[in-house]
Amino acid sequence: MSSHTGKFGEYGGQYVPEALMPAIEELEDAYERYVLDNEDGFMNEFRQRLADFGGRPTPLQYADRLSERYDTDVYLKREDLLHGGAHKLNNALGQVLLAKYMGKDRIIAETGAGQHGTATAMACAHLGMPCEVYMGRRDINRQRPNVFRMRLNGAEVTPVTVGRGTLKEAISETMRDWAENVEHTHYVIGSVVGPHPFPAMVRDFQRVISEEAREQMRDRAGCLPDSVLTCAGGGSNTMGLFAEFIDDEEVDLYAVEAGGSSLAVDAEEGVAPNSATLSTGTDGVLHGSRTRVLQDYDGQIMESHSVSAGLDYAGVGPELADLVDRGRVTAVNVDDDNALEGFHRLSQLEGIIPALESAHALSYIENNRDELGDVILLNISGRGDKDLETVLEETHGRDIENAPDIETFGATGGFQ
Amino acid sequence: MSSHTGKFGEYGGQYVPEALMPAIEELEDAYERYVLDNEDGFMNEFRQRLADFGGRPTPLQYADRLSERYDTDVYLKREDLLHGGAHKLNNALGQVLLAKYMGKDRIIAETGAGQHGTATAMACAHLGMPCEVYMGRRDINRQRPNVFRMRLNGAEVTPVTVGRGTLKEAISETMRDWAENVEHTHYVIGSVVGPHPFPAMVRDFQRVISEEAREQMRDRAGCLPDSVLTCAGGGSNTMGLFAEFIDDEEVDLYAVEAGGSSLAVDAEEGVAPNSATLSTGTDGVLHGSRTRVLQDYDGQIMESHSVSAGLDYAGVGPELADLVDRGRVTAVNVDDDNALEGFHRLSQLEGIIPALESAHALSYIENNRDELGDVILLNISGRGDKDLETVLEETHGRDIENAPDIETFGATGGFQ
Amino acid sequence: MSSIAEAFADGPAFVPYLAAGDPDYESSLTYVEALERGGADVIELGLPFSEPIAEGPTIQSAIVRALEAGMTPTRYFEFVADLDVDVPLVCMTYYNLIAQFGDDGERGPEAFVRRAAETGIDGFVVPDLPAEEAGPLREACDEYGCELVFIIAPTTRGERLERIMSQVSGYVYVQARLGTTGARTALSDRTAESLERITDWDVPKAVGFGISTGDHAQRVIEAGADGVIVGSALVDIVAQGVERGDPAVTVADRLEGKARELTEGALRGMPAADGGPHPERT
Amino acid sequence: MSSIAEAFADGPAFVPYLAAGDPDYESSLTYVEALERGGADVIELGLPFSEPIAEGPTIQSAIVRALEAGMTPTRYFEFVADLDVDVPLVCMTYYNLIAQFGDDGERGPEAFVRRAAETGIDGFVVPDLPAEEAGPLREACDEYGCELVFIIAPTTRGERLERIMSQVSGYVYVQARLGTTGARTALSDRTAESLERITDWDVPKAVGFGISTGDHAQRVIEAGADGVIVGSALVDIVAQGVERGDPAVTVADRLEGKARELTEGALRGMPAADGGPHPERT
Ligand SMILES: Cc1ncc(COP(=O)(O)O)c(C=O)c1O
Ligand SMILES: Cc1ncc(COP(=O)(O)O)c(C=O)c1O
Repeated sequence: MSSHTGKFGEYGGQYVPEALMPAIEELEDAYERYVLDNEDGFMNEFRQRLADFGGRPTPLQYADRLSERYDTDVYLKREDLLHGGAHKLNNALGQVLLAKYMGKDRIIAETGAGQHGTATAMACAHLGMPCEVYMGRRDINRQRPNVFRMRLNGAEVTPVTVGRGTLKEAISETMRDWAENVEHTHYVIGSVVGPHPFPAMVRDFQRVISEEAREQMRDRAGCLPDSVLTCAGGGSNTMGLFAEFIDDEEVDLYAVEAGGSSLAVDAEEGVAPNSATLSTGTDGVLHGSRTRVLQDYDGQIMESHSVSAGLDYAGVGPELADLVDRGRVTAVNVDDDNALEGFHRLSQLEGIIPALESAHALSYIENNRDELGDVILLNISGRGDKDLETVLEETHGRDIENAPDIETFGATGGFQ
Repeated sequence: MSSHTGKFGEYGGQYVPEALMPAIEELEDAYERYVLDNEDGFMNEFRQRLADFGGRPTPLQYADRLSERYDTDVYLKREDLLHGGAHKLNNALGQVLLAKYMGKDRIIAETGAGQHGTATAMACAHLGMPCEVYMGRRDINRQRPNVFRMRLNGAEVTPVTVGRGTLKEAISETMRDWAENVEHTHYVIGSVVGPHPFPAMVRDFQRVISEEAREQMRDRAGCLPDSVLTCAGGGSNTMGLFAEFIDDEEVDLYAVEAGGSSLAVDAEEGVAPNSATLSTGTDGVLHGSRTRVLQDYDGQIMESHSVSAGLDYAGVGPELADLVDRGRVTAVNVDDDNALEGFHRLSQLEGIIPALESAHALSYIENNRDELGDVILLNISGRGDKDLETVLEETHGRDIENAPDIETFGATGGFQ
Repeated sequence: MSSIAEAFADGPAFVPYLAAGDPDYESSLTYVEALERGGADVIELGLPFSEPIAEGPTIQSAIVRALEAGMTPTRYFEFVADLDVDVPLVCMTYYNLIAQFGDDGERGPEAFVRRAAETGIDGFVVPDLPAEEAGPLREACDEYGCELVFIIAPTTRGERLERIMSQVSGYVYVQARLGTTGARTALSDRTAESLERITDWDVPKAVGFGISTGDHAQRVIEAGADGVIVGSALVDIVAQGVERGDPAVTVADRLEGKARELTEGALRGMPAADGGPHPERT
Repeated sequence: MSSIAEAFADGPAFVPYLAAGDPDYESSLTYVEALERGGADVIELGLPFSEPIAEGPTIQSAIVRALEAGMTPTRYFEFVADLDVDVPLVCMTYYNLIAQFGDDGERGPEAFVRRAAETGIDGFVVPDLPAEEAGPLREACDEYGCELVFIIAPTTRGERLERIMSQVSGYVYVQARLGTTGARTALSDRTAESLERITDWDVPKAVGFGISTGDHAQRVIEAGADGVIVGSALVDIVAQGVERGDPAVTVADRLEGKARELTEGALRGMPAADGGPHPERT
């Protein structure tokens, strides 16, 4: 797979309005010079800032109690400890720094759950760049703390009211802004999606996850893992975690998508009650690249669904789609109920409240322990503080095996 | 200063009910054996878990934009990146692990803002210990996300309804529980307060902050800082940050307390509109040790106040009180308004949303730049996610110079 | 000479855009027909896609209305067949609808173009399909005798210009300013500059993005364009009708009036026979 | 022989506790006096401190009521002076109030004990003052002829027991169970065991924590105690009165009745003259 052509098998490419093409070519050039060839020491500065500002390296933790439960060795890569609370900063910091090297003087970004938006706002504050974040009106209402964090970091947050008002509309809107202000503005896309060079570039900024994890596994376990698991929305933490293991043929790679409430798709209504693009999607063109997408028979993009806002996207990174087609990565999925169970399990057994996204991957082990071998590497892509409200609402009224009794979280009495 | 006697100058001691004395002696013994003498490799396990589970070392970050603003070199010690979001885990993990070594099978703790409670709940989940956290009813209502986090980690949260229902009442209540269940229960106190050996032991668990920071300063700046600043509530991050610098006579140490709304004290009403114990308090006995306290003329403990819940305490660690008396540490304070300004400033200039506690220390630089020398080390003791609601409320209606316009955070329109 | 080439042959062309099926199938038919009465030389007829990344808010909303009223690719072709207009039709849509189109067991550009050509479509504009990725669609167009219009932006230069020149047919859509579609009160002054870069191209140059009055149209033609493309200013009239609940005939009349204003503006901009801004075309 | 020693001299002593000023100054005076009528041999009179870490919820609430009604150390001494009782009084409070007490330009234990002794206090119990820190208070007590009572807990053993023995005077307060003050329905069976550890001490042994009925009192004395200390069971009556809005006389009558029940229970537990559980005291 050569990222230079912008194609991953059948996937990838640059399906964008002409107005953006020159900027994309400029970005391609900058990506090659600064990221791939480390011109002007770009990558050194990036690595240094990731360490000092971001808190890298993040630890690899042996999970005592999970290992005991599954009678296997479970190692957790702790991206939840990165500044901002998720792996998103790796990419945001890389792109904002790159924009600076390119002489751009304004940053725009889209955000769904708000994690990418907050990471971008943080990176912009850190590097002194003005920042505007597009966010669906509905997501704004669901994710107020993240909206507030972006505002605190000095970013503007612009509501997108078209359509359902979620991530897919926000991406479209950001592309429109970019088309208008392309000469001095850089668009920091939030995952390994979009037109080339984004999928390759975002992967390369996230690659640090597997560079560290592979080394840490060797140091700590003395071997490579039998299987490597993580969640996949757009797939940036996924590609970041897989990148350095791809050539280790003996290591099984699992991309865990959101099974939502059901894998069935209502093409009539244009609604997929899941975000399991790799399992249930078909080839299409979305947001600038050819990839797997959730679409109806005509090619209209469907509304996806997941209890976890960060996985709730109708597309997926083209490289990941190709790796699945080629059989190198196994695409699996975990539904909302099981994700919530995974969330509560990690919180109680290990004292780590994971992002709902990450909880999907964790939960996959619970029901598929046997196929995963003796040494498992699991990425905790983010922390769950952003999800407290959602978990409270979604746990209530479901029969989640190991949830604490949160009905007593009401206005009176104790919380026994 | 010899911590072995439990006295720091005039301060310290063990003013507790007789029922607790045997437990305290047992703890003294365990502290000496495991912590000071590393028996059974206790400290090695502690350090290892702090690294893998906690994310240590935390970075030392050169703050470009603050340094520029103040025309000086400002380095930030990033305790906000520790698991849980504050330095509190250093202590909680140490004590819960110690309790395990001591054969205790139950953990209790008090919490005010909820940071120590969440840190303890996390450590307990991690180490498989049952945990009960006492928290004032009023604090429970102010800090719901932290309450929920504790519950998610499997801890019980017990409301304390006596008095004003804040930290001081919660500490008293936890002492009562301890007095009843002392034989098998360990009380994880949340700061360098309480009867000996707590002040010395908590300091030693927090000492890792300055061990790292001193080394990192040498590596990064090639010198020791001219001044070292951090906030002081009970003083645990303070003592942790100062510990290794105390013998460096050329390094000035500043403990920044909460000036609240005024330094004046209404002894008549028994209310101090601040928590500046070191500046405005007098010698007294509170929660098991002799120290500086906010009290009225008769010796009744006053209600303290600060915009930051974690600094809102009427006492302070005895060792810190002694260091101030001896002139080794300078006690200063920053009021609510300036703390809010510091909060917004760091958020906007560096992309770090600090805890309101930490914002106090930051703000001290703003108005006292000249006395601080050319190289400043500042501890960011925690992240501000827990404070979003408070900041929103408290910023509203005040004239905070650099706050984003958060009135538009309402239900409609954008957030420009 | 293709029908589109003919449309540009004598005098400046007026090329209006509407989204098919906005706000409903029946009204939309009458609206498109009104454009012809108003003087349209070519009509760009939008096939609505759920993620119209090149459109501004006006056309986005039109697309949402059309989709909600049940427009699909299949209905679109029925719509084209039902239309009673004589001017050439250009289908404006996004690539995913073309790539997914299924007909007679086949999928993709060829199936799409075949069906479109059969139904009476003369050309295509696909804003998210750059020249680099246009191979399959270009081939299908050649096979079925359709034109493939490309857009050039103010930022398009050098190699990219040449790549587009080698692929474009029918006309070149000159984007008057950066950004997305949308009516403006002031006209971009980048138009003349953009046109200069392509004076030697042998396809007609139609300028779009932000043109909303007869006066704009005149100035665009004076600047050297062979045609004016107008979308949002017309869609605005449709939107206004929906908002006020006006009967379709009223809206159609307004569209016809606006079209006439634009046609006439364009004509005013035409160079005198003794030469003028378009010396090469006398 | 001190007045406290005398109180324990003939037969088992009943030692009730109330917080001074609960729920208000005047009522509280009548309540304390009612205890004497009910048979109190010594009265422990609480001086309320804002952080009563050794008290359970019942006494905590009493302290809050008294503080809110304006009780202070100075008012406390007025209260003691106003009291019309003949039995010895023991001041129960926390160390900070003693350390901060100011009188005649002096501060601390000596000033406090001097004033207390002048006013009619015979001894002190300070639950947060362990023997290790008691030096200054012990000296002041010696100087002014007051007793310093210490508490021993079920967990107190070895060296600690000896340290306390060397400092205690008046009586030793034997804590019947772990935890804080509070009435219980069941009595701890650790009492006998606790008493055994200190049979050779030459001060009377009074057992407290959780005693709420005459029956409890009897059994405590049977187990070898020289006195019973009862607090929460009496404070409960005050609290109930506040809650129901009962007149002070009614509450005082109830307190007197409860005191009598406890006094009589204690008497019933006294060993017969022919020896029994208290051979050393026949
Ligand atoms: C914590 C976390 N994990 C995973 C994701 C999914 O993104 P990706 O698949 O690009 O890693 C998100 C997106 O917001 C996230 O916040
Ligand atoms: C982030 C943070 N900093 C500082 C403090 C104050 O505690 P201490 O003075 O013990 O460090 C707290 C207490 O909750 C806190 O949460």
